Amino acid sequence: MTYEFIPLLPLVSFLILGLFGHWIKDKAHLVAVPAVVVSLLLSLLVFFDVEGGHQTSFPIYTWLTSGTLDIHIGFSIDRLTAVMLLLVTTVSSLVHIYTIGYMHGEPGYARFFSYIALFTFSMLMLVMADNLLQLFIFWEAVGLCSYLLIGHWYERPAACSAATKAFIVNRVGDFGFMLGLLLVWYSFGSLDYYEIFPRAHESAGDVMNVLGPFGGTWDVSVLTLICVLLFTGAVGKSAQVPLHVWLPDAMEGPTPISALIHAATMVTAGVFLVARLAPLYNLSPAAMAVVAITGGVTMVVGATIALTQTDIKRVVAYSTVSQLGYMIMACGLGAYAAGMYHLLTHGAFKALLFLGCGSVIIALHHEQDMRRMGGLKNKLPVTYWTFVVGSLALAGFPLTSGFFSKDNLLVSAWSTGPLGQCLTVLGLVTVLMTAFYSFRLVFVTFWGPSHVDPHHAGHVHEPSKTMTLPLIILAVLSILTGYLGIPEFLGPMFETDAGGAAHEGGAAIGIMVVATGMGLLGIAGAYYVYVLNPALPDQFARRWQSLYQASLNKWYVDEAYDRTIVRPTFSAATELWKRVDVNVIDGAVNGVARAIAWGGWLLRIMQSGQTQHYALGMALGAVVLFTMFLFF
Amino acid sequence: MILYGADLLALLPELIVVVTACLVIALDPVTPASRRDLLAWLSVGALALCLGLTGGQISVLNVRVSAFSDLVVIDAYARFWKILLYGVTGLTILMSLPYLKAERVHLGEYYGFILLALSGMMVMVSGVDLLTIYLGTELMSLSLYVMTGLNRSKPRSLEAAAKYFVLGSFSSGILLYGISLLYGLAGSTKLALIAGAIGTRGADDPLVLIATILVAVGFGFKLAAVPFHMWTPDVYQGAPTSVTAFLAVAAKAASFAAFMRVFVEGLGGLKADWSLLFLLISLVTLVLGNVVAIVQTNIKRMLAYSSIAHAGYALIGFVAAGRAVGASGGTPGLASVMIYLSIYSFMTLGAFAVIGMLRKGGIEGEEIEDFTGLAKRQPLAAFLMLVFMASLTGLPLSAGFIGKLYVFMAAVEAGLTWLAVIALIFAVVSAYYYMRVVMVMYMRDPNPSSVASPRLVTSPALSFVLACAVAGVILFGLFPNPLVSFALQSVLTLK
Amino acid sequence: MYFVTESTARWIALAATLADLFVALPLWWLFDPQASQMQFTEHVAWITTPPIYYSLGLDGISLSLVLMTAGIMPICVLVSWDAITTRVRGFMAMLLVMETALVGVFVALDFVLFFVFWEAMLVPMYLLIGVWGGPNRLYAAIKFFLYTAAGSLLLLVAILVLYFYGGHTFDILALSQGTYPASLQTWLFLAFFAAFAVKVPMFPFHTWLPDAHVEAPTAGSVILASILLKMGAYGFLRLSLPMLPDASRTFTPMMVVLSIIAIIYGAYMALAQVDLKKLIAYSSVSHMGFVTLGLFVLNQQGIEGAVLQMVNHGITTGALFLCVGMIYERTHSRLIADNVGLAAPMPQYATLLVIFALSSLGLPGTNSFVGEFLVLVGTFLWSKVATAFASLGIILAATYLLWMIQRVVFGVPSPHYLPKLRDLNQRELATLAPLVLLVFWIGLFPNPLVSRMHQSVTNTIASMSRAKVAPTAHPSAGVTAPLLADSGKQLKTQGTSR
Amino acid sequence: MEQVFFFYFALVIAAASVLVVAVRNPIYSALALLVMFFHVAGLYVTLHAEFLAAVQIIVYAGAILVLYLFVVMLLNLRQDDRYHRQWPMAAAVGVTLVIEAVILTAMKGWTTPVVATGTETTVGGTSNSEAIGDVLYFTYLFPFEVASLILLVAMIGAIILAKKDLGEPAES
Amino acid sequence: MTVPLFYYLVLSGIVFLTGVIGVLLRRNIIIILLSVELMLNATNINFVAFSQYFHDVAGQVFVFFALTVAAAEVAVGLAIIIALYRAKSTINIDEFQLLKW
Repeated sequence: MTYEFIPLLPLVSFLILGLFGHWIKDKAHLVAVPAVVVSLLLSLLVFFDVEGGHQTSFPIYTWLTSGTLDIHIGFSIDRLTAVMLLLVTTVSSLVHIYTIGYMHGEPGYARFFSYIALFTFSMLMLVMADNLLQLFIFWEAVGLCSYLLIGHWYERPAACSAATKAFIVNRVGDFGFMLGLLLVWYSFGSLDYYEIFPRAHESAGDVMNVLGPFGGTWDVSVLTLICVLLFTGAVGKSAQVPLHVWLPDAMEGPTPISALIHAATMVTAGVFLVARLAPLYNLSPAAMAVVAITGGVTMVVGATIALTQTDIKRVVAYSTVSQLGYMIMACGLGAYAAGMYHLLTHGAFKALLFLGCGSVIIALHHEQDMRRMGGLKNKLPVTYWTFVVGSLALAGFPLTSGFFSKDNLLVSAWSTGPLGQCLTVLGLVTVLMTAFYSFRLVFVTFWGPSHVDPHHAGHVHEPSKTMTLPLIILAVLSILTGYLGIPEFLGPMFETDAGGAAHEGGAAIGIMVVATGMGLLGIAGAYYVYVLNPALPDQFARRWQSLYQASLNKWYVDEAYDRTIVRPTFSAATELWKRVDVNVIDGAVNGVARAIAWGGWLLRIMQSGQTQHYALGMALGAVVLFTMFLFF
Repeated sequence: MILYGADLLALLPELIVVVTACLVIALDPVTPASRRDLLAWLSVGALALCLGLTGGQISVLNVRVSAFSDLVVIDAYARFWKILLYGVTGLTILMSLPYLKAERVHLGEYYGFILLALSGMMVMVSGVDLLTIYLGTELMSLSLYVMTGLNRSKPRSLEAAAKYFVLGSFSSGILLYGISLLYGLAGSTKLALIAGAIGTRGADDPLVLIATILVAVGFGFKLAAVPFHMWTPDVYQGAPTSVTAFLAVAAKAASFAAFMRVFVEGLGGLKADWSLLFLLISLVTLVLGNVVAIVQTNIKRMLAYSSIAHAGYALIGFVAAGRAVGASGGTPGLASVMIYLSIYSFMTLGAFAVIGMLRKGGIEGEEIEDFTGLAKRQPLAAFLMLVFMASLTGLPLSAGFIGKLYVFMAAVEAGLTWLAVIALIFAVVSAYYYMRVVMVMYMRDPNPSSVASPRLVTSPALSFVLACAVAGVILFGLFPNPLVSFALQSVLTLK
Repeated sequence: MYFVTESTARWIALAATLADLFVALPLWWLFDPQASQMQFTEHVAWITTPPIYYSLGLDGISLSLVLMTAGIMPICVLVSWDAITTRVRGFMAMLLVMETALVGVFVALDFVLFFVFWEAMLVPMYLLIGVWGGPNRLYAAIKFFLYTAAGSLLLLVAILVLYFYGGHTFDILALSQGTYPASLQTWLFLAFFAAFAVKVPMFPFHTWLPDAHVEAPTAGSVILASILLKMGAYGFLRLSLPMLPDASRTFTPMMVVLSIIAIIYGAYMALAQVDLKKLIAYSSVSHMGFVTLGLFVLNQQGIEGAVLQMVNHGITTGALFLCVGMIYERTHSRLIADNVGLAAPMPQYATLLVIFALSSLGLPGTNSFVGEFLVLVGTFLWSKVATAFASLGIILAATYLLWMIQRVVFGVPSPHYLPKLRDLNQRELATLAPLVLLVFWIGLFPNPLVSRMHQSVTNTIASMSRAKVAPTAHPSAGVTAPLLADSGKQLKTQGTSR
Repeated sequence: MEQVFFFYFALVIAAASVLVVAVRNPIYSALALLVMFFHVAGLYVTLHAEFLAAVQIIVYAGAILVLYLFVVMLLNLRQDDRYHRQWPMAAAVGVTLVIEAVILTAMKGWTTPVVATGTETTVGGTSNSEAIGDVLYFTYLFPFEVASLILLVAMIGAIILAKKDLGEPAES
Repeated sequence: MTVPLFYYLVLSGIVFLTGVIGVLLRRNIIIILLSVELMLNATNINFVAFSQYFHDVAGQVFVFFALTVAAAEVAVGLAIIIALYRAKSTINIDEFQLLKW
């Protein structure tokens, strides 16, 4: 059966590399690449199979049974899965290939391959899952891979703390996910999609008093609660505000990882989750609104921060945050197909951009600061041109994939009513910013005079074929994905899809025009500011000092968390330990012991060694007994 | 004319003991110092003979035979205690051999006195007339006074003897006064008649109450029950270790035997009163014994307090017998006391045997600190001590647990659960000081700088004693059935 | 024993424990998951009055624990192979005695026998800590001894009381069928609680654990964490729930609250530690909180999760202690600050440590997740808010463990220790490898294990919902009841005064 | 007539006893005890216990007290023998006991004991000493033997304790 | 007219109490022993009185034995006293406190 092999091959390569990597060393790619490429081909088969209308869902083995709880590991293959399979395997194989060159000669070469193989496996299992628990299991598994890969260079303190941060922030999201999961099981008695979705309507009316235990009264629809709780998981995984803080730090990991995990696949799992659970979300407008607004806010925040970052990867990272905001917003507005569509195109061009950054960084010997780049377009032609294509797609330049997907997304959003329209306006503004910062990136990095460290300036050259090839392929894809008709392919998945009503009416045309205009305007602005007169940025920075600082410091979110959560927790822990555990509880225990010993010292004083005291003691004892009998 | 043949036959063991005692004392002057061991072996042989006889009687006459015009009886109850007493006395003699030699007070009379004390105890346990019980007590006590002061070269030994003597005679005076009142009550000193008189006169007679309390005080002294215990630590510490062991084991057992007979057979009608009285006493006893033992540094003194505490535990069983309700009556309680004391005897003897072995330089190493690192130098001895300590704590797989189990079962059955709880809480306290000995032996390393690091004097006899003690502790811990059933059927003759 | 050389002693101990393991393993297949009664029973008279039997038996609950014990002990022997250099004979002897007592506790079907095994492990553990322990071992040892002894002695009284109310028998199964007055059940429950809560340990009674763990030799810590703590939880499950159903229900809120406090509080404590062993010790407090939580939500998922969590905790935390012990053998320091950056010099060790840490923080795909998930499911059926609070523990677990990893595994080692940091040798790998396999086996295929519990857990729950108590349980009850009331007061005061 | 005797003896006995305890000089208190013994003997006579009266005088006054005096002389002790520091407590004990005895008898009242059955030999028929001897050597033979043992113990014990050297050969 | 039994009891009670107080009061062991003798005599008075009252000679026999025991005790006691005096030329009991606590 082809389905099993798709995840199985990466798993096998992971096991081989994990157990014998010690001996395989730098032959690792010979194991990893073929495996994932084959699973890419298999998923292509599956894709066309599904397009032929064949959908299936079947268990593999029973994972756990307890009382009425019955959970099995299984696959469910439908259009959504097929698309995701394709995306994951494609990007993964390209990244595999790219890694050959990028990680060449690294000590952890084999280890790295084993990790990404494990990641690919987990991601595939995630998207193929046919029940929420399996989804959750691999949801955490991909988180683990991300943790391991961010911390790949464990000698770097920054990398380690980034890894830890990523995991813990995700755990916060998963906390909600877990509760949502339990609530689903509680109210549906099952975790399988095909059990839940049909019965979603039945429990549409159910309400639950969430303040009950605290004496208050606040009846919330159970479905809404479920959706919101599950969405917290998505917030964590897809780096939505307020849990977006881990993603930029995650850039400490090797660049291929940023491309694979933190741009194309894992971070989009949140979007996938919402889309996958569309039948539930559709029944809960409130939850939808929450999702949409979260997405909108994230979209804007990400963009504003991206404007001023100087670390080349961080710029791309924040643009990822912002783009994820788009997708989530779309899903929140019910435009699942549009969201997924953008997810796909974004996967292509964002992976491209990251890999481009990667080759720049390699070329400059791990230099990541934009301000020490510039004038690279002649030295790195391939990288440059592919990078430009990626940026155009990101900026939504006409006829690139990004153009179609973003346009489709905004149009569908607009057509969903007032909330959608407000968010659409925000989206249009964000388009402007997006175009601006993406081309700021291009111009500062590749154009203008070179600020490259003179040591390396001499021998900056295009990286090896294994790295440029994926760039070119991805560049092609970031154009091509616009013409594959993904929305039409996904359409049937989401019956209440607003995407259907997208491409007619004046609004659609208007939005398209405005969006394109915004994009072009942004590009032009970037050109004006960073090419024509490079002095301007500093002037702006000086004029709007506070704004500039705020954006540069990512709206001080990290600092806020550090002050309000992290430090208080640790100090509280220490205090609690010193005060309560050592002093109070253990103090009480030792106190009892001391008290008894003290009693011993006291009582032994009676034993004075004076015989007549002893006699007196006896006499007194007798007296006491007499008295006792006298009065009882 | 009455023919005493049968009576003499019944009292053959007593006769043997006494004759041997006189023989030993007579032979002592004519035996050279180097051959004095023979006297010890002679005594042990006599005891073995008695053991055989009394053991034989079990099967022969399983009824209550009264001899010498109902002044003494030979019943299962008495036989239980006698057998126990033979055993512990024999072991004490064997453990005295090397000890006295090391202490340079290896006197032949010593064995004579042990035997005389034993004969006194035998009279106590088989006496059913306050007169015989009193005389037995005195015979025992006088011998013990002398034995305590035996090691005159040590001022402590002498002081202990003086204190023991003064307080002992004081308490026996009190006891005697109580007895005189009981006589005035019943016109006789026979327990049966006293019981009858109490039955007719009822409990709220001033004579009865005063007499009961005075007798209780007198016996409380012998049992080392708080607040009549205060002689115990000093005497136990001062007396030669072998004598201490004899005091702590044999004297206590015999006193308990007589005590229970007097209060059950004689004053049984006053159950309600004395069970309350002894409830109070047992509580105070086990609390004080355990708590004060914690702060001791001298192991003999510590064991003295622990023996006080154990008396408290045994008394719980007795109180339970007094409070007992339902079909089983007081039997389980009384039996539990017998079981507890027999087990207690073995573990205490063993502990004292180990202490007696330990010598620091010329003198006896009796500070707890002297045991430091014993496990390194003498693993076997340390292990034995560990077993005895665990048993004294009452940990399972050792006999101590069985003893506590039965006592507390009796208590719970009598509805004294709260008493059992308190007793167990203080058993935890006791665990502290017992385990401290283990700690010192096993967990502290002997510091090489110490001038005279304690060594062990051992001998075949002593090894035999230890073997018996540890065998008793382990076997009664694993297979208590024989002991339990023996106690249960012996106690039935007590009425 | 004195004719045995030290190396022979090692081999004998290893052989004995392995033999035990190979005797125990077949049970896995011979065990009949459908059978509702005890299996492999043994019933021999021990004491006639009162009737006490040497009666043993296995059910689905004890099966996993017995197997775990049998599996952990050889590892303990192996890990002590080089670590213990003084008085090896004694050490190995103590280990074997421990094994007897521990297995005994899990299979005993007679209450007194249970208590005997329960207490029999005190002295060996006392010696393990006190003789072969760390610098502060004396305090830790005596603290452990008194703490646990105090609890279990109240248990003894409860056993005796039950004897007289339960128809003069010590048969655990028979007693589990009896019905007892509500007030009596309350006091008995408190007495049981005193014994079991200390062993688990539950929140206010946990302070012996860090000391004992820190001072104990590695094998001691492993036994403590893996098996000893389970005795308490097992006691709750095997004794408290079936014998005192009403009281158990009454006390459920208290137990749940205490468990949740333990979960969160333990995690906080772990967060504050600088000593690896202390950190893991407190993490055990937190994890055992999940166990008690699962037990006292009184439903299938919860209890099965709890039992599974016992096994998981045994595997994972045991392994973590093994890891700490191994690094301690190298650097002779348990401080996190001293052992940093182990990934580079000791990759295998680092990998294993990370795996166990992840398992400990309940990563899906590892064993702990299954247990915690089941417990949370069970708790969710009982109270959603409780579940929410309990889940907080999962976040905190991730925090303190990953922070530990970040400091210990990642980074660069201090040059002072670098020469000492050689990677694991064959023996050490042999000790850890089976545990890794178990971690993933249970994590990925928990059903074979869990399905063996179904029947037994169902029985337990069924016996809890048996007929309510009749007014007069037993002839002697009428007499003892009033006295027992104030006995209860005693219990209460004792219980709270500690 | 009897009452007069009784009151005389009782008065002297009580007074003498108090003197025994009260006077500082051991010799004086020994002598006071002597007086007390004589009057107890007298009391015995009034109670038709002639034999005991004789024994009282011979053994107590004649033997025991002389022994005491002998020792006192031997050790020629210091005259100033202060009371023990705890004398207030001792007094308190005494007083309490007296009060309680009074209360007890007051509360419970005094009932003369009934003459119990099964008393062996009556006094008066034969002479007192005859009766005692009769009982002593038949009924109470066993206690008599025990008493002899007690005396044996006392004798040898006294020797062992008071002997100057134990004649213990040095074994080392 | 005879003397009531009660009188004898009161007398013996007084003597006994005096003896007890003497034991508690005096430091000289010899006098303590004398006080004990007082206690024993009080007992004997009881016995004789009762035996007269019951016309039962057993009481007198008991006195006889008590007397014997008293004699024995005196022997042992004086021996101890002499030994004590040899060791620590005093017989004030309160000066012997090597053993305490």
